[in-house]
Amino acid sequence: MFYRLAGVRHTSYAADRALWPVPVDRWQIRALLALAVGAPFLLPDLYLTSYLLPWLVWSTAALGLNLLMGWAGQIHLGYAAVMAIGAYGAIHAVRLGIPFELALLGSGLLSAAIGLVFGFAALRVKGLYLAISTLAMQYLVDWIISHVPAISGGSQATLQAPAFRFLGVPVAGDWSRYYVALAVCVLVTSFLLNVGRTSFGRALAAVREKDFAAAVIGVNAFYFKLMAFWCSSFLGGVSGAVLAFCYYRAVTPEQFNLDVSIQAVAMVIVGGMGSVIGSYLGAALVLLAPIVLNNLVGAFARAAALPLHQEVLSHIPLILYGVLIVGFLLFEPLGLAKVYANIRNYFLVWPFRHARH
Amino acid sequence: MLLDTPVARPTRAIVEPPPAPSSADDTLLSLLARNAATHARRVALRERDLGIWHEYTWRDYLDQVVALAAGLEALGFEPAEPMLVIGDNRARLYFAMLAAAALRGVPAPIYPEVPPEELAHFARERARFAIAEDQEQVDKLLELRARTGAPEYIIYDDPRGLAGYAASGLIDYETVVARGRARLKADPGLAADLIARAGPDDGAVLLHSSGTTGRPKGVLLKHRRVLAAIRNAAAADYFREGEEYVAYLPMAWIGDFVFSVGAAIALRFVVSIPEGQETVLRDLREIAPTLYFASARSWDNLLTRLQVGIDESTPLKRGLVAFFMRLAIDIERRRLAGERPRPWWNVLRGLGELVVYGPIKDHLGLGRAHRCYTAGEAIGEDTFLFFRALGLNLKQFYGQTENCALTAAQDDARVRLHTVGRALPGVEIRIDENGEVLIRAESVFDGYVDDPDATARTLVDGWLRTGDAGYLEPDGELVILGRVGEVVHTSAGERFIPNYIENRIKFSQYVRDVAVLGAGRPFLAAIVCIDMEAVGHWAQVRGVAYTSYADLSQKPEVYALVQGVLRHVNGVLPPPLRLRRFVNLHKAFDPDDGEVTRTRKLRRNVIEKRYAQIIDAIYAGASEIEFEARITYETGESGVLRRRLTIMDVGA
Amino acid sequence: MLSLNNVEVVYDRVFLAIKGVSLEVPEGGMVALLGANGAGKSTTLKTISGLLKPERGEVTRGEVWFKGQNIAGLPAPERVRLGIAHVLEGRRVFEHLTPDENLVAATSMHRDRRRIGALKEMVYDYFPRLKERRSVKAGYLSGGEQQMLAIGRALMTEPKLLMLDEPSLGLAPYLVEEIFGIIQRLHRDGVGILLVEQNAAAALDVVTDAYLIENGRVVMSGKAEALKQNPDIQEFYLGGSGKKDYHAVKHYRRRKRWLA
Amino acid sequence: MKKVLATLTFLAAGLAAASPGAAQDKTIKVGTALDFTAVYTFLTAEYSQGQRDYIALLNARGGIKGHPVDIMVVDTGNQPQRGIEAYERFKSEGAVLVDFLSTPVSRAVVPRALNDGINVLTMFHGRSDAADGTVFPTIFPASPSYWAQATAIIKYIEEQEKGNLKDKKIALVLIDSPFGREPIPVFEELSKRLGYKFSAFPYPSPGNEQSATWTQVRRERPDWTIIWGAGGGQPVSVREAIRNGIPIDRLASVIWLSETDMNIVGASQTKGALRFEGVAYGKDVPLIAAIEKEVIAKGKGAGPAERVGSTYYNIGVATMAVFAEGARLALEKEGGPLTPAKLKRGLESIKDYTADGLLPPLTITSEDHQGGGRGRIAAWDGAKWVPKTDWIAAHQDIVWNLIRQESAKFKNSGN
Repeated sequence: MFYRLAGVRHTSYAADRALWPVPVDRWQIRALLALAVGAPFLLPDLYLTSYLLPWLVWSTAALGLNLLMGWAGQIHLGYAAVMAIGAYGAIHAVRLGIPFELALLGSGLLSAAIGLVFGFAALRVKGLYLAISTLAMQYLVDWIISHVPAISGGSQATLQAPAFRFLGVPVAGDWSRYYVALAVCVLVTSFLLNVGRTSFGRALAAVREKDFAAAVIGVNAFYFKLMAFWCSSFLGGVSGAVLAFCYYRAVTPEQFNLDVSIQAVAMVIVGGMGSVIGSYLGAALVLLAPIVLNNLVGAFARAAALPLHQEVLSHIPLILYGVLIVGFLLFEPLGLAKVYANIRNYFLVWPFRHARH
Repeated sequence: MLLDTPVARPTRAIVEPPPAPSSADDTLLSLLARNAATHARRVALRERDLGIWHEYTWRDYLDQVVALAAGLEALGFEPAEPMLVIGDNRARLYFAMLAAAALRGVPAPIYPEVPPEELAHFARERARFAIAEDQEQVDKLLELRARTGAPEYIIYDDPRGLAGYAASGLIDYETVVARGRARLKADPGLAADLIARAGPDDGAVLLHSSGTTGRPKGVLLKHRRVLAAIRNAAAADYFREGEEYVAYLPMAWIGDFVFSVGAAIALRFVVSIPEGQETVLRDLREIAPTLYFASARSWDNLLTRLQVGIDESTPLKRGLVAFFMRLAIDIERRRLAGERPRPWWNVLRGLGELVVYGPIKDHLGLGRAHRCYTAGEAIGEDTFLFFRALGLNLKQFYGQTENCALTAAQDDARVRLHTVGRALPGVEIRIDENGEVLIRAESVFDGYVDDPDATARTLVDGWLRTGDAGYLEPDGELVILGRVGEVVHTSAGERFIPNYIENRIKFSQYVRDVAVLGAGRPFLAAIVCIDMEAVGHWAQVRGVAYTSYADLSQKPEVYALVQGVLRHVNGVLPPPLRLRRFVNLHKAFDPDDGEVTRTRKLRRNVIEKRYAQIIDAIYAGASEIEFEARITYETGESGVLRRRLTIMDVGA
Repeated sequence: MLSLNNVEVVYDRVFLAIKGVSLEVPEGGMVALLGANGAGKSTTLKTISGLLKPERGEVTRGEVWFKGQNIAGLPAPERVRLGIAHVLEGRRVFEHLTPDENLVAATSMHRDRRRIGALKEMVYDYFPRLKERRSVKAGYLSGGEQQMLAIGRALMTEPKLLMLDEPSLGLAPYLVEEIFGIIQRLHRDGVGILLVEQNAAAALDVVTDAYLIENGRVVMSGKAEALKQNPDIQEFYLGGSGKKDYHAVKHYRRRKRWLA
Repeated sequence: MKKVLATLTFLAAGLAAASPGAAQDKTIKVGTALDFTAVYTFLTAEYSQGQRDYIALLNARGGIKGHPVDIMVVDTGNQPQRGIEAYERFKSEGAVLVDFLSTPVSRAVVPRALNDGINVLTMFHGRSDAADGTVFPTIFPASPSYWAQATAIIKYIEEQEKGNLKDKKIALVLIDSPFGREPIPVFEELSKRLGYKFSAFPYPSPGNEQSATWTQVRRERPDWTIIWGAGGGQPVSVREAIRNGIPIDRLASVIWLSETDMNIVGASQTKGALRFEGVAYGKDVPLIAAIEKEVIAKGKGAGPAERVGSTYYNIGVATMAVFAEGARLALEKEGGPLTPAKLKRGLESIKDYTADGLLPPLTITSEDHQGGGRGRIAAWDGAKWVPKTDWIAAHQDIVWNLIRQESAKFKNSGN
């Protein structure tokens, strides 16, 4: 209904490979960007700081993990550890007086380096074995962080994020933190949107589909798997740093434990492997659904004056959350991105049923 | 930077004072040169190749034409010489037409599907030069040369498969252009000379009238004629400057020449050429033309496709489409009946535009089509109303090759189903005592090539005898009834025009083609070719299993369906002219079999001869017939198929 | 025995794969389904064997009748029990099992050991080559042997209708001959055969009837003999009228007319 | 399509329902975002019930100086991001005090709370160094820190050993987490001062499996064994201690050992086990008796009546009692409406407050947010906890050294 394709044509192959050849998609992106930039003016601080901001940061993180899982087809159960390395790395770096921008890059590189070491070890194995190897990384990093006071910040195991400046502007209020997170998110998103269009992205896809088939078309599977680990870890580190600086403002080991790794994996799977928009949707569902459901059930219980104990009331959202995730995956095993694609297709072929090609 | 994806944006019609399209001294070449001078960098032609639209500006256009002309001249091309142009629409074929015209020669486009032996009819002018699209056409021309000795030079566009050919005179387009460029470089005055050489009274194109009965006749149209026709049409606001147009109609058809070359140059259209015939519909959507022209037949097919598609759709979408289309058709019907627009029409139409009309038009690629035309034969009421209801300003016009296709046209204020509009400015229309439509205009041609008898019969006292029967309504609107020569009598002496009845039958989406029989016979009968898509879908919905076209056509359910269609038509016919019997043919009529012309007009003599067995059986009262069908394949081979066909009474 | 009535299959909710496909395999008949790549042949077979679901396909219209029962709603294993066996394209043998184990794996519905033994012997009787290599890992078998194993595995379910998807794909001509010979033998032994083939020449030599499918629609059907004579089939599927000069391959834009 | 629309409406409704309403009357708002569903489940239900019952009592008695109190309760599942969301929501609702009863969540919220000036009550959890009111102006542990608990336990042992700990072996069996490791410096420091031999035995989190650790403990043959864990690990520790022949009356625990844990292991088997107690146990406390009479008996209780008087219930009551006392003092001194800043000053003027015998005398100043660090040692008698000592505080010099050391680190690290 909304999609108008007439008049969309290309006079070069470069144009043919445009990200959004469909005008409606372009408008949608513009509108979303405008909304994102205008959000601080439009949203109460509550929603900005405790919904939108963490959503953006987690979407960034999910994109990084999705690069590895969705694009390159490798599982990673220790992604929170990667983020932790970035978070701690960046905080220590800024405390040492390194500018935030460099610290951000540095934290990414640190995560990438450590991630790569594990990648090396892990990539001799595949599938479930890889899952276990990455799990080991999670445990190891967790252990090191909580047992080395120099990293974790002493017996209280909390490290404050120091004050910092971004591109010369002091980042102090909710707004400025939000914009930093948005900027990183937009950058990472553009990177991932374009990955599929580069030879790197195509090599990853080949490796994902069948690594030995990739080898016979000249794609060095091992190298690209490592590259995927490297890139993904870099993005994980950066998003971990942003999470620490812009959202938590203080890091503790619990913020990056195994649960969080599982959540990140859930974001990717529920969102849709190899999908940019899926990473956003997955992050939204996994991160925000418990909160929204909690408030919803609470409000409902209050309104209906349900004679339920708080303990029971607290568990209902969890049950609903579980049902929601299982429901979505049953309804569409390819994730929310596919749900979105289905809706888009529904309107793309409107008022017909089938695509005619 | 992310957002600013470099996708071609719609070329906007530039608002400028409407230019005088041309003057009496102009030629297509002088106008082309004018465009290249005033709008050098504006896109003139777009050609889709391997998925990408390659663009030619007006300067490129002129540059190609001039270089090719210079090259052709170097090969020995002489004034007044015909040049065969054979193939699907391609930019270089258009360039070649203009290059030939620049050398005061006559480009003669030919339908690309013409089989080799038929080619000889078209090529009796013994052209020494030909340009061919691809290997297939080159092979045909070589075969023609083996038979007749001409053409001497065959220039080809697409070199695929031609590398190993050793035939003399077979030249790559590029080579000719390169030779031309070398000449142009050596002689700085040559370009201007080539542009100025042709005069208004030189031939612009040599076309062949469709010829439902005999051989096609050569129609030579001069620059003066073509440009006059376009001036007339532009004066009636029929074309505007800078339209987006898709050149997909056969180049050998007058419609294509007038739109894609004549009007395109005179009024600076952007002409887009689809990748191939298979991709026309998709390419059309990529272009989204502002001016669209299709035969009544195509509009019918389009409607059938849409209806099948909507039928297959989900209930919600189907329901919405049904609701809004019914509404729009109702509004359109009232509007055509002269009712004053009501405010709520606009509200509902606005909503419908968003939900139904807009998306459908978008799918068709007609979202921006401000001018939609049909001509050639009567359009069905359902089809006409449907597309007008969608919001397409679909209008009919009337014309013939001999008058550069532009004789009469409907204007916005007087759109009616049964008329073809009023005479264009500069065109006089008269109905003679026999009811034949006569035309006088500057755009009328000067005579058939090498056929003084036919010319004498057609051009009488400065009037063109069209051969169409019709009348003028009091307000000057022209109504066409059929071909004068097509009025026939049953053995009982009942007078009828088969074409008129056929058109009524073809208004049904289930009927693709039909031949009405009855001349010299006791009653009327019909040979029906079903529409595979519409009937196939109809069968599918009803659970009627079928495999092929032949199988489907002989299903009793399908017979019943066709019977219903014929009974409906019988309802509006006087009793003696009602159809009594019919047969569903196992195949569709095909130009390759000679049953219809390339423009899909019935060739009755061929049908009567080929299906004599069936026709005899119909009139002998048989209820089925074992029929041996001869089929000609495009390779020229032929085969025989044995078929058992049912013959059925239409009944009441 | 089997009849498809106006089947329409849509993939992923929007992509129409086949439309209005009707075909029939009579009791003990031998029918071929011909067509180019992507014409919808495999989709048709999957519709019959019930394998559309994993590929996000869905039968949106039409019926599939097998032995007087509409099986459109049945899950794949049910259909195997009714006697429909589908030999997938690309063989898909269990590579890490031996041929013996492969065959036994297909007998989950039998509990009777002796019966299994007899069936196995029957398969080895059809394919003596397999018997020789019965305890080698199937992954190490040659392409032809794997194809035989795939067919043999299908036979273990005692099918009444055996559907073969491109059995000649990638096999040497003498192997194609051997496999087609076995298919013919199976047919003589009373198994109904529905054969999907691109190798029209080989297929039309063994079957009695054939359907030609193009763009998801059946465009031609009839006796194999008649189809073999059809110039369109000859041109597009039988490689022209016998002799082919590859130096003179024409780049013509072909219009197919499918007159039958 | 319909499904998607339904989902969207659902989500929209969720956001709308959750949007803050602005209520600016005399009502004092307190936000408690607790972990009902993940790690702290062993105490949250009772704790929250105690808090709400006490607020009910307050409101039944006409509120704090005529100001009714509204306590908001929400689940965080121990997830920092949900805690932050709850915190921001409480903030927008105008809460003057928040409580998270979760160390990770409290830690995540502390920087925000310090920034916003909203009071965070972290009784018996959270950062120990927050006792330094100069560095953490709005964080109120208002209870003996883990360091203070360690000193109190050692003090008790010292008394039992007649003041001589020379060559005594004291073992600490701890969960291997920052919480478990937190008291180690205190024990080490005291071992230098008192001469006992100290050794630490960590077991892996979450503590369902400790047998390997306890085998080592048995080999060490400690005179006293201190267990430092929480939740599910605690009964496991007690059971392992018994199995490994550790004398039960020489086994002492950090505050997180409740009657439930004892019943799990076996009420009579565990007779004699010791624990640190920061809040009085049982229904005999006057304040708890008052709640029973004025709230529970009238059917206004927030949960099952049998929980009243339990360890964690009483802790819950204690938290709100401290808050109420602070609020009362603030309103008395500065009048309404109560703002976070006023409440802070109110809390900092609490002096020798015992909540009718529920608490050790509590005195909070702007420097000392710990409140004196007093507690007592209680022993399990097979049916209830019996105090073995008076409210005591010991070696506060060591405690405050650590507090200052850590708070200085915090101060240097950020903002």
